[in-house]
Amino acid sequence: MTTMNKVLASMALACVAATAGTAQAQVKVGVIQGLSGPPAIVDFGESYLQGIKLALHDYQAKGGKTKIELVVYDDEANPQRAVSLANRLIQSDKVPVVIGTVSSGNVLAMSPIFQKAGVPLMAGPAVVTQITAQFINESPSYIFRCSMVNQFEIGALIDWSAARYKKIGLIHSTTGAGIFAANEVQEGLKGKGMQLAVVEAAAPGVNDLSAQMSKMRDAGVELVLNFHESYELPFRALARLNYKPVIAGPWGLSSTKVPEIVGKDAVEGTVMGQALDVTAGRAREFDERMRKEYGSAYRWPVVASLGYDAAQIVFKAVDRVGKPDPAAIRDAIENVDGIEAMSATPAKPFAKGDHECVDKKDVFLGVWKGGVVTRLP
Amino acid sequence: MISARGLRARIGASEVLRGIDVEVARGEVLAVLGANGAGKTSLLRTLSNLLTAHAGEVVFDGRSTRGRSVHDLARNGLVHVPQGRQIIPGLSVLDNLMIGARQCRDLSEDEREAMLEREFERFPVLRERWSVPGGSLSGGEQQMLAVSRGLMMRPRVLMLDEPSLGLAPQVVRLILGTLRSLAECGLAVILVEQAATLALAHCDHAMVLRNGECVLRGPAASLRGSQAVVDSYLS
Amino acid sequence: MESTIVPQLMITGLALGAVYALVATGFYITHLTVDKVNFGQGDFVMVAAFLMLSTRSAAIPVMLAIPLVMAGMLLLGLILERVAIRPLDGRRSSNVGAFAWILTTAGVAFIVQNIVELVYGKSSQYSPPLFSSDRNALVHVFGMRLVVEELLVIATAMLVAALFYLFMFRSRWGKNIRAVAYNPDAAALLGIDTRMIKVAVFLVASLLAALAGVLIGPLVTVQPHMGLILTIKALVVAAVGGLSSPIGILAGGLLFGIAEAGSNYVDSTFGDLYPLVAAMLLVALKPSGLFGERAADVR
Amino acid sequence: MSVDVKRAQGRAAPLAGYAAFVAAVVALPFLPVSPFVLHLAQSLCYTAIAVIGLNVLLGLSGQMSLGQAGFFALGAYGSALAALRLGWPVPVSMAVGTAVAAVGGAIVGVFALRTRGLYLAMATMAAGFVVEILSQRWVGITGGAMGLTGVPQIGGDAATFLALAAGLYLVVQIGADYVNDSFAGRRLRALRESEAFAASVGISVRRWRAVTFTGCAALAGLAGTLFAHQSGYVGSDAFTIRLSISLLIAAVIGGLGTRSGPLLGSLLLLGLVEFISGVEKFGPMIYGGILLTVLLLFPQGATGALVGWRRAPSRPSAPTERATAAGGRGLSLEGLPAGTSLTVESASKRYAGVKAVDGVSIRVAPGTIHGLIGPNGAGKSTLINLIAGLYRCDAGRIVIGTRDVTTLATADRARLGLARTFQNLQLIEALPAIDNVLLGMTRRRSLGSDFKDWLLRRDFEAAARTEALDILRFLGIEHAAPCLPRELSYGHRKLVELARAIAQRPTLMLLDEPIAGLNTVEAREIAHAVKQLRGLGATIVVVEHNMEFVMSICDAISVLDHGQLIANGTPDAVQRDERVVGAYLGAPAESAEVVA
Repeated sequence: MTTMNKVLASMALACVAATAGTAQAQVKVGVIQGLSGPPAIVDFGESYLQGIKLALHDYQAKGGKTKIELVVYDDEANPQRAVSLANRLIQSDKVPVVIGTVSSGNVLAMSPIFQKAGVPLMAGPAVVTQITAQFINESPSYIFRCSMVNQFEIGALIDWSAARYKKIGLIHSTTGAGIFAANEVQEGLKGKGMQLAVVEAAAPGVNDLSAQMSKMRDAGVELVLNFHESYELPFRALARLNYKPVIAGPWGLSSTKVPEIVGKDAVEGTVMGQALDVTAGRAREFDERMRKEYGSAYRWPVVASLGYDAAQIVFKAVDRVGKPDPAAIRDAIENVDGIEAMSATPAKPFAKGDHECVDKKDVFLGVWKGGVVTRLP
Repeated sequence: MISARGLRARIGASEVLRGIDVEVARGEVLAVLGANGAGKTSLLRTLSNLLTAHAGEVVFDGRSTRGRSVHDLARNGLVHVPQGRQIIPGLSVLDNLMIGARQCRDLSEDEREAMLEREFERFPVLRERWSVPGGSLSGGEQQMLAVSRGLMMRPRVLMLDEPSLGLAPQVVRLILGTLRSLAECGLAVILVEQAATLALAHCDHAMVLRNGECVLRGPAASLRGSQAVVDSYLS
Repeated sequence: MESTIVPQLMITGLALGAVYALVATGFYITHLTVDKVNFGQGDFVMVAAFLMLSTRSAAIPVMLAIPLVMAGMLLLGLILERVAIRPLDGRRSSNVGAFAWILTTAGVAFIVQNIVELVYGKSSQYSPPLFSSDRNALVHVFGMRLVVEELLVIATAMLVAALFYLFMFRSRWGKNIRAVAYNPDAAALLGIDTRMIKVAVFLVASLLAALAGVLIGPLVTVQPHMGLILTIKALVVAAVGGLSSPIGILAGGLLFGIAEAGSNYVDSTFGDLYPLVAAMLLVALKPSGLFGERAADVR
Repeated sequence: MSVDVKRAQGRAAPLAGYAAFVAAVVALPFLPVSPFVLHLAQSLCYTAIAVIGLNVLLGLSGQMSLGQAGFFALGAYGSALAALRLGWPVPVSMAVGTAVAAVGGAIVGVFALRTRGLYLAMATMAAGFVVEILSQRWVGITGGAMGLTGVPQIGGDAATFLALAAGLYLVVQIGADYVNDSFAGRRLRALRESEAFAASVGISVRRWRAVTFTGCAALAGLAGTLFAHQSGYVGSDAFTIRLSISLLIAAVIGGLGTRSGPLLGSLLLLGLVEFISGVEKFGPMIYGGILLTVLLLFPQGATGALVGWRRAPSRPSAPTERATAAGGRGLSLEGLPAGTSLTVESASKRYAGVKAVDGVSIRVAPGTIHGLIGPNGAGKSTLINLIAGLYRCDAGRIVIGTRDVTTLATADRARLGLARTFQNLQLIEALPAIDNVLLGMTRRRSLGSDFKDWLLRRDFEAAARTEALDILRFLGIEHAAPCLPRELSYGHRKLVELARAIAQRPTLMLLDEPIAGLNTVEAREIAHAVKQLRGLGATIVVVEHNMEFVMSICDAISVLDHGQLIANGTPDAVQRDERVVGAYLGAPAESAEVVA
């Protein structure tokens, strides 16, 4: 068993070295993101991380008195890894606060560990509704979220589409997020006394959706709700089917990848849930700085902006507490105020009963117009 | 044309050749005899470098064969027609015939045509069934095809490994009969055969192997019908 | 129910089936000769697709780009044979047994995939159509609205299968390959350089992967993780088609493509599962595949 | 000359190793180490269980599976659902999960039996893929990628779960070590060398392959159940082919076919995974690089590298001076049954279009040595394989003693008392000579008592080993007992194979070219041993080219030519028989004319 102890000793040593006492108070912030695996996950993870890193850059520029260091791990979109990394960050790296991750399943798997360990988790960019709801009644709840929330964006979409279209179709992926979203859409429409004309599903790694889209066309569907994380696939099939429905869906449709792959004119008029309006104020500067900083790798403005705000909130709370005390940081996060958010996050995002950065009122609908996503009038 | 001194070779851990000398000049037919398992096939495989001798030297056409590739030797005239003929069943008779010749790049197309014509005359059955897949020929026909295929590579040394295997005696006599005419036009021939009597009728010199060693050697005339040969097989 | 939709879906299915057939033919040629296949063949297709992407973004005309991509893939095939196949020659009973080549080729595939991720990034990329500048260039055939590339890839796969049949059964090289496949020692005695043939078959397999990579680009979004699923499906197609003739493999590929398109149309939730389970049942019942006969001459 | 008895003694339970492991597990929670290490230790335990399964499947029986993640998933879901939905207590739900994985293994095992090599790898990969798709899509049952939350965990804190996981691992490791050291391990390794060889020592190949495949799937399932109850969450994204490949990597870098391979391999894998999660940019490259390095440079894996340099190759000590001159070893070989007769009635077999054996009838009297000779291509090997059951007769009958075995499978004939050696010398390279001999013996002690001996290190397989040593001593090579085949001369390896055949206590022995490639001294040793066996009443059929050997020891000889029997009788008669001379030397009569 000696080899095992040697390995663990070397790892422990590495951590101790990292936190060698620098004069200034030193706090490590843990980050778990999906940085390898299918592109659908990696695009989210990398965009969110871009936002976090820019926020750290700005925090250091403003000269925060607590020195903050990021400890970033990749969970490979695998819940088993996420659980293991959560334990590693809390128990081995001893971080007082963690931001992460992409797959909603992973967040649901990690949250109980953070809640039990009393270490605040700023979830993001996971979207499934019950991430904060799961522990919101605990006092105190350690689970926060700075990301889009399915329930709000679907609610906004339902209100908009029910008012305009009679025949609505839905295409969703068979991943957890896809199936949960599909149920919420069907519930939402039932609430409006409407029924989906067609519901189609497809595997995450599929190459082509013409079969599913042809059924939409044959049923005369006017609006296609697209909850498949290969967001470009429905558009690719349209040309061939001589079919031009309006397409709407979650915030994923605002990724610059979609027009890049299917062309600007194909996405014209596509509506999506949105929490970032780049045409106005701070958001526009943020958009330009990100484009300058990351070039073509900057592919998801709204995800990056929420990553920025999540980090901004955490850094502000950590700076106020000044030492790696998880409970204090949790309270600081809950009561943080005066946030100059890039996304639609309000200045005082949280309250005892609301651990969501983006609330129902903050979510609006965006639309592709001339190659840019703007607020739907 | 080809000579070897003190050849020793091993397959896995068992020693199959224990110090063999071989000498064949142009125009000579040497018969290598011995019961099965005596090391005859291993000798041919060592001469053609399929098997690497761990002692001793092989000299072909004035040059040592050590380190030379099998296909290089084959293209330069050291032609070994293997045991069991190895006709490629899926290829037609013509393709089987031509496959060796096509590897010798210094042969022009009409030289190949001429040689093909010569082989068709030598074994007319090959002309009749030129388009048939090699796998469907009888044992004797396959042996003729194998010999012709070797001759198509314009050999300087031709080594035949048990052509008589599984053939009727008169077919074997037809094939062995051609050896004499081949030797006369300058070819050195090594005939490995278990059927001693038949082989001795068609060669100049002979040697008898037993357990990897040469136990008898001499001109064919002195060995024909000798009891020593029979004893080397059956005692 | 517009009548042309089902045939149109079948064409799309045929196109992807054609790609699987191209990849499976790569398995056929190396399995025939050295009883080994490149478990990273799907990743090689992905690399070719990305190489094609680079040539297009460097505005190199398609007709020049394709040979360049093929040259690059030949180099990759050479490296694969040298690193993952040749060292295992003659080591029959190593501890991992006779299947070490599965893991070494998978190892090379991991490395290649990582290099692509480092160079091109991890997200999916758009690969423009080969012969038309317009993104949605369509061809109207019998009332069906088809993408040029789909017809192209089906035609190419058929052409390759025919060429391959001629190559294997008519050309000098093909006959040499079949000689080595039958008996390497006998082939060497006929003056055939068996080492070169064993390398050549892997180069041919890489060429086929290059062809598949170039053609699949416009049909799907190209991303570094598309290789594995291609390998699995191509392996199934090779098993269904029977690893003994290129024509059988083409038929197996097209059949699998249609089955996949059809099952996606019927029940999209499990669309990709039915053809896979059906293929596995078939292989279990008839191990030599639909069209493969216990070809005596080949082995 | 003292034989290195301890080495020949064979192995027994490494109790010291187990004690050390238990001590480490008990001590770990009290060490000043972060709880994450406990979490890692838990993962190590159940990963090692799955890797042990793969080690037995691939390392011992040589069956490649690329779908272990599928069985891992079946175990995890089986247990999680039983506990969550049916409310069964966790130990019961874990048993259910393991059973579900075993059933899955049996089903895929049926595929595995019909396919070989590439197709087997492909079938298991496809099976793993199907399970992955189902677990992702049946959201109603499995919760898909969102997964099942709130799966009841075992015991309150990490230490209790670690104790359970470590306990289960220890039980599995002990079981695997027992399999490795016992008759089962020998049979699996025989299966790996070649199926014909395994059948010839009485192993029913299909049953053993199916049982191994199912057992290893169950182990993967058991690991899955532990995984499910570790964090109380089961999500389908965890059971992709990446898990199957990781388990393979762990098995390979640990050292396939070794005892400590799985634990060491799993430890290295977990360390690697934790390291890579920090440098995810180069993850696949590191995995690929390690795979290539281990496979090409360290085929023995880490265990091989660690153990390799310590285990000096055991040079056989000076061979005993055989009392050849003094008329044999004077050792009786008790337990060798009396030889029976062999009757072959007009057997024929068409093989690759040629009538390899054509209506051959032979009668071998009990307790005699019967030679079978003939020129190349005469059909000798085909006839031996017909008698041994490798090929089925197209026509005719084969009767051993009074039993008609014509339609019996090879393994059944072996169990009836037919032992054979092979032309190309089949021995298990990975096991010492004495274990190769033990392979021939049927297990006489009950499984339970055999295991007890092994565990309590009380002269495990002592009786069998002494008998094996007797046989080796009888053949004069007891010094070779502890040596691996590759460390022995070719002659001694032939003797070890003969010893294995004797160990099968045969009533009929088929020796296929016993002295091919031997020098005269070694040939004389074999001849002497065979004559001794006849002296003890054995019936022996010998196929051999070396005439000196055949003529000197055979009581009767049958000569085959072109698949037909052309002569039958005593050595002298056969030697002078015209047709035999003609067959060997070519038709003497009409070829008298000399083409000079």
